Amino acid sequence: MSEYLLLLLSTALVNNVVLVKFLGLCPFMGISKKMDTALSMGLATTFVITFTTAGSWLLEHWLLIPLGIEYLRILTYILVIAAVVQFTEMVIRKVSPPLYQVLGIYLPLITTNCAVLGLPLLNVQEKSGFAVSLIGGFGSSVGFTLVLVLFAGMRERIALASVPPAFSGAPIAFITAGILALAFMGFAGLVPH
Amino acid sequence: MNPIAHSPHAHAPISVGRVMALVMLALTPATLSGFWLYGWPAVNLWAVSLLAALLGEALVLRLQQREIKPVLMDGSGILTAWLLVLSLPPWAPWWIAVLGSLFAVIISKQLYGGLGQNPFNPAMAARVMLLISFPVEMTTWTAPQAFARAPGWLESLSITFSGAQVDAIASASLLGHVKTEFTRGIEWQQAMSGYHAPALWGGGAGSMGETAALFLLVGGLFLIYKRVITWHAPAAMLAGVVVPAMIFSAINPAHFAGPLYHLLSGGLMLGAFFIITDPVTSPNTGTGQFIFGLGCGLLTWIIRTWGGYPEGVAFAVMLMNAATPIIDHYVKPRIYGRNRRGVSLEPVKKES
Amino acid sequence: MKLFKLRGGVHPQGWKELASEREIRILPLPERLFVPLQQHVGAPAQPLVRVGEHVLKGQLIAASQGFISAAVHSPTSGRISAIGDYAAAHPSGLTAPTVTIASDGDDRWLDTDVPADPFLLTPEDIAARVGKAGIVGLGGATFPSAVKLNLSRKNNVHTLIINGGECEPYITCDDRLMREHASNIIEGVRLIRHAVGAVNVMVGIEENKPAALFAMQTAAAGTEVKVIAVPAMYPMGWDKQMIRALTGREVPADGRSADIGVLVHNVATAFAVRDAVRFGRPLVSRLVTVSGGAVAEPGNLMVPVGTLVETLFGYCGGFSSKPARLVLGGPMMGMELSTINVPVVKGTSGVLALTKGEIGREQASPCIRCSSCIRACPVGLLPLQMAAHIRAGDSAGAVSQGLKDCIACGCCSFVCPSHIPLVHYFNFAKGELMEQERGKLKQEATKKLADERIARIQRIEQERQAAAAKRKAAREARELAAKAGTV
Amino acid sequence: MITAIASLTILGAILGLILGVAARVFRVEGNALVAELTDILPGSQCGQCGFPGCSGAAQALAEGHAPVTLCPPGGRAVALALAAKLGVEADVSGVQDARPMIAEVREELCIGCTRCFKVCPTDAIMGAAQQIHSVFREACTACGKCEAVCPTESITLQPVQLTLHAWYWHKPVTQTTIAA
Repeated sequence: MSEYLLLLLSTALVNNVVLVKFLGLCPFMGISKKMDTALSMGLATTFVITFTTAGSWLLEHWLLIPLGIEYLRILTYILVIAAVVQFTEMVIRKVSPPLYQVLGIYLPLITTNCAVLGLPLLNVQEKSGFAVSLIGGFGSSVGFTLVLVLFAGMRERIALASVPPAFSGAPIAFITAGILALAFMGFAGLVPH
Repeated sequence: MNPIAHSPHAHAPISVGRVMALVMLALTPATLSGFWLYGWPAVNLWAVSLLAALLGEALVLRLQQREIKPVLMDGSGILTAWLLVLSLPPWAPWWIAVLGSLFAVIISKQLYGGLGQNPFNPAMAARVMLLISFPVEMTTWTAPQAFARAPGWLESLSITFSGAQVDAIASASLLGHVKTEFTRGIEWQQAMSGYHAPALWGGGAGSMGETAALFLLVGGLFLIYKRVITWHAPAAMLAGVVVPAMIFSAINPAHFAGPLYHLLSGGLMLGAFFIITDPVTSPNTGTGQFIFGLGCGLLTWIIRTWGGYPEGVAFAVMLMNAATPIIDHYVKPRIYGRNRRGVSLEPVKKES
Repeated sequence: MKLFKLRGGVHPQGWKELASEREIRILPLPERLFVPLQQHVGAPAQPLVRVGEHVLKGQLIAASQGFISAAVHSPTSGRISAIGDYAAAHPSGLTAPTVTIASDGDDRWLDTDVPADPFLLTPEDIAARVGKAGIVGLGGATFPSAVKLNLSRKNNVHTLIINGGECEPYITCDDRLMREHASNIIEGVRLIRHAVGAVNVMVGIEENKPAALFAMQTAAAGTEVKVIAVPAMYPMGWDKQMIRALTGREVPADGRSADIGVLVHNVATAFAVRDAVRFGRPLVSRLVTVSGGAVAEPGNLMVPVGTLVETLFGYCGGFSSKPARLVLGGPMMGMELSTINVPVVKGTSGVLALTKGEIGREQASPCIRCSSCIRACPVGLLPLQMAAHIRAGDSAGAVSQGLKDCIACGCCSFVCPSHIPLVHYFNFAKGELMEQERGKLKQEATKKLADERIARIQRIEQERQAAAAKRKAAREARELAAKAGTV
Repeated sequence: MITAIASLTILGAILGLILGVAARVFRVEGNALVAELTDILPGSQCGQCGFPGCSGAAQALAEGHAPVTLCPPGGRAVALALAAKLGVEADVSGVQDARPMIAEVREELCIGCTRCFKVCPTDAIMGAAQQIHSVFREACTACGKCEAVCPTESITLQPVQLTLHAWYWHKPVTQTTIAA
């Protein structure tokens, strides 16, 4: 049990998918202007990542390996991801049209969030079991949501600051992300491998 | 003719400059004790750091064609550099101080628009940057020695400016030593043999601001008395470290250090009274500051106990800085005539 | 009596000693009086007199129009010399419709209807008399008092609070009024109580006015009126703060004090109510404090409405030094005047001539988020956040932080170490939002008009087409018939 | 080879089936955006944006052919409302709120030709043939159509006089705003 807790902690904080592994930077920059939107995006991504890590593990072990067609891995993974994202999009459009408006292009773009494809591939590489894949995926996406919301909060504040014109907008956001990554290095070594 | 001024036409006798001056005054005893313990190299480092901060700020303002004088005069740049230098190894080479000061005032402050607009505490951001970029220079500590036995002024120049290796005892800070020993599986009693327990007036090796817990405490209480800061954040941060330390050392005294050790070592006192009380990067309300301080304390203790770095104050402060907007978002005062969620109260029906 | 906990607030230097020991003096009648038609919240009054007409003191010169409005009376006897725009007591320096009266020096009252015993009048009658007398809230809000009385009666108000929390620095007119006319005020209070049928009556007076407290307590002895000392702090005179201190209740943000069964009136209003009901005398003069470091002889003057501020300073010995700022009202919420040629109105509690040292404001510097303003705000707002949003051009964001609950008391600006004009930001944003609101209303109205016009044009077009079709059909039928006829 | 093709086909079919079902369950009714955008626009059909009336402009906005800053009479407020509705970032700094204007008739020049009366989109002009026209202040949107058709330049747009009621404080000027 404590091993899974540590795994959760490790994937969420110590090996944070955005700030340490530098995956999923596109939505991290794109959907972090408002805290509420960031939270919604984080939850949508959490949903997608958790489902795709589980789905792709099943695909890997029940289809690709038995049939010896591992070379189709990326193709099939993308298929699963695209389907889950489509599904999420439909649900959000139905349940919350304003959120659908606000997330806009970034909602279908969850498909191309490299964290979504990257995590199942990493799981394959590390030969993780089903539970580890699932918890790792969930932990990573929680980490993603956490930094997305933290970052959105800071950007809301920076939006009110009189940042020099040369740095306003994306540049100052990148600098902030960099300093935030420095702070996250404090978690280094917290979970022994 | 002057434009018509808006009310109020009266003002409390207070200004930003006065606030900054009070904070500097409160820092003075600890700084002087640091000077006394580490001698001329510490003085040099302090001076270089402040100078770099002022020049760096002036340069950036110049590039933006903004007025320089009022910004330099508000004292915030000096205070930042001062806090940074208190958290550096006192015999560190000059470029460490310069780099740190410039990073603090330029990247983590002026790029965000200057005073009041930076999300991260500039001094702590600079310290973390230095620690990660120059781990050797940042962890080479010098054992304190009375001013009299310390190197002379000329010799000190060579220590600060040309990185002369001195035969003065380079030693690990207590936090670093204990961490190494714990990692090797050595128990508390044994790890502490040959080391003094941390003292109120500062006995062990460390940065200038680490060693003088007593003076920092006095300075902090002075600020609370002067109403420059409130008790919420410092008390919460100390509690955030002491409470878990007490619980864990009671359960397993061999592998967890006690509360007093945590309280008196490292940058905790400096952090609790001078760093996390920085109004710019901490939450607005008393409750928010309490949560913020508690988070800083807990994270400090977690990083000290389980993390890869021996000291966690700077990281903890920065992580909680990042969480500050969210704390402010959720912790707000209740508005008159509304409930906590901002909904208007219900009219009351006539009773009699 | 147990008082309830308050929050926020500040303790500015009082400066009350400048005028608090000066007895009330009656200002000699000025030659000309400039009476604005709108001295209250609501719709402006409609003038009833013509230029050249002779009027008596207390004669109605402009009638209240609309539900929330107040009548205006002549403050002296004389001839109407002009009706038109005159400089208003307002920071904009704009003009307002004003009736100018040249005094005839007699100061002759109109014959009025005086009831034998005002306590035998019906509550409705008292409210009607208060309305007829043009009384408005004299604490500064200038809300028509009769409207408040009627609303309170309908809402079954059980508690009447009389506000003696004169918390603005310098201003001592209510203090002096309570010391010198305590029994008259108490009679006014009892008349108001009679008019609304309240059970509890409390007068809240700040504890820094012991003489006023003593006088009022003495006058109230043996009546149902309780006089209670409340802590001296700013803004104690904010009616909702007074309600919280005395009852522990808060007025709902979307409601008014009547919703919790409370009515609040100022002591000076109670005094005016007594004059109006007992003697039938409308509100034509008020007590004004003339003070400030630059005034030679500060004092408290009984002044006819419409007197120029200039006259007041002149009567108080002029300026002892060059004033850095002239303020109408108190220093915390009053407004700077660009000229002293503006008239005193019903809501004017004081005129101040301040020296630079008294103002103590410096150039604004950046906000350091010290949150002094949050601690000082009596409402529980986040002034620094709201100002940051407004500065970045996001007034709507400030509204979501509670801008509309701001009472512009000035506590935040007062304590700000960066000397940021926070309240100025808020009033700018409120004005901007009001303008947008007005624009939106107009847009909706014009959109409706445009839609109606389009519908009308379509209808006409349809009718025209229908008529054309009908004609065509008739013609074809005719042609057919003609064809058939030839065959 | 065959396994690969078969497995991909089957996988695709299954996922497609799931999505198909989901699309039915979570179906949303058509796009109400154009109607909502039309509601935001002033609705005086003045045509200053270059589109045929406000509904034309709304159509163009919904399809992304027009910037949210297209409406001069609407000014900043409308631009901001449109941006919020469309979920786009808008630079409204360039949009100056036009100084409020109103049409005024100079009676000595008016010949009572009723041309302005006919073009006014909000029926803000009163009058009949051979009578001097006048403007309903409340209804005038300052679209300028009347000014364009007036043969004698009798009707012109004039700035609205600032009243005590409409006045409000200017935005405070501080050092930081100067610098920014």
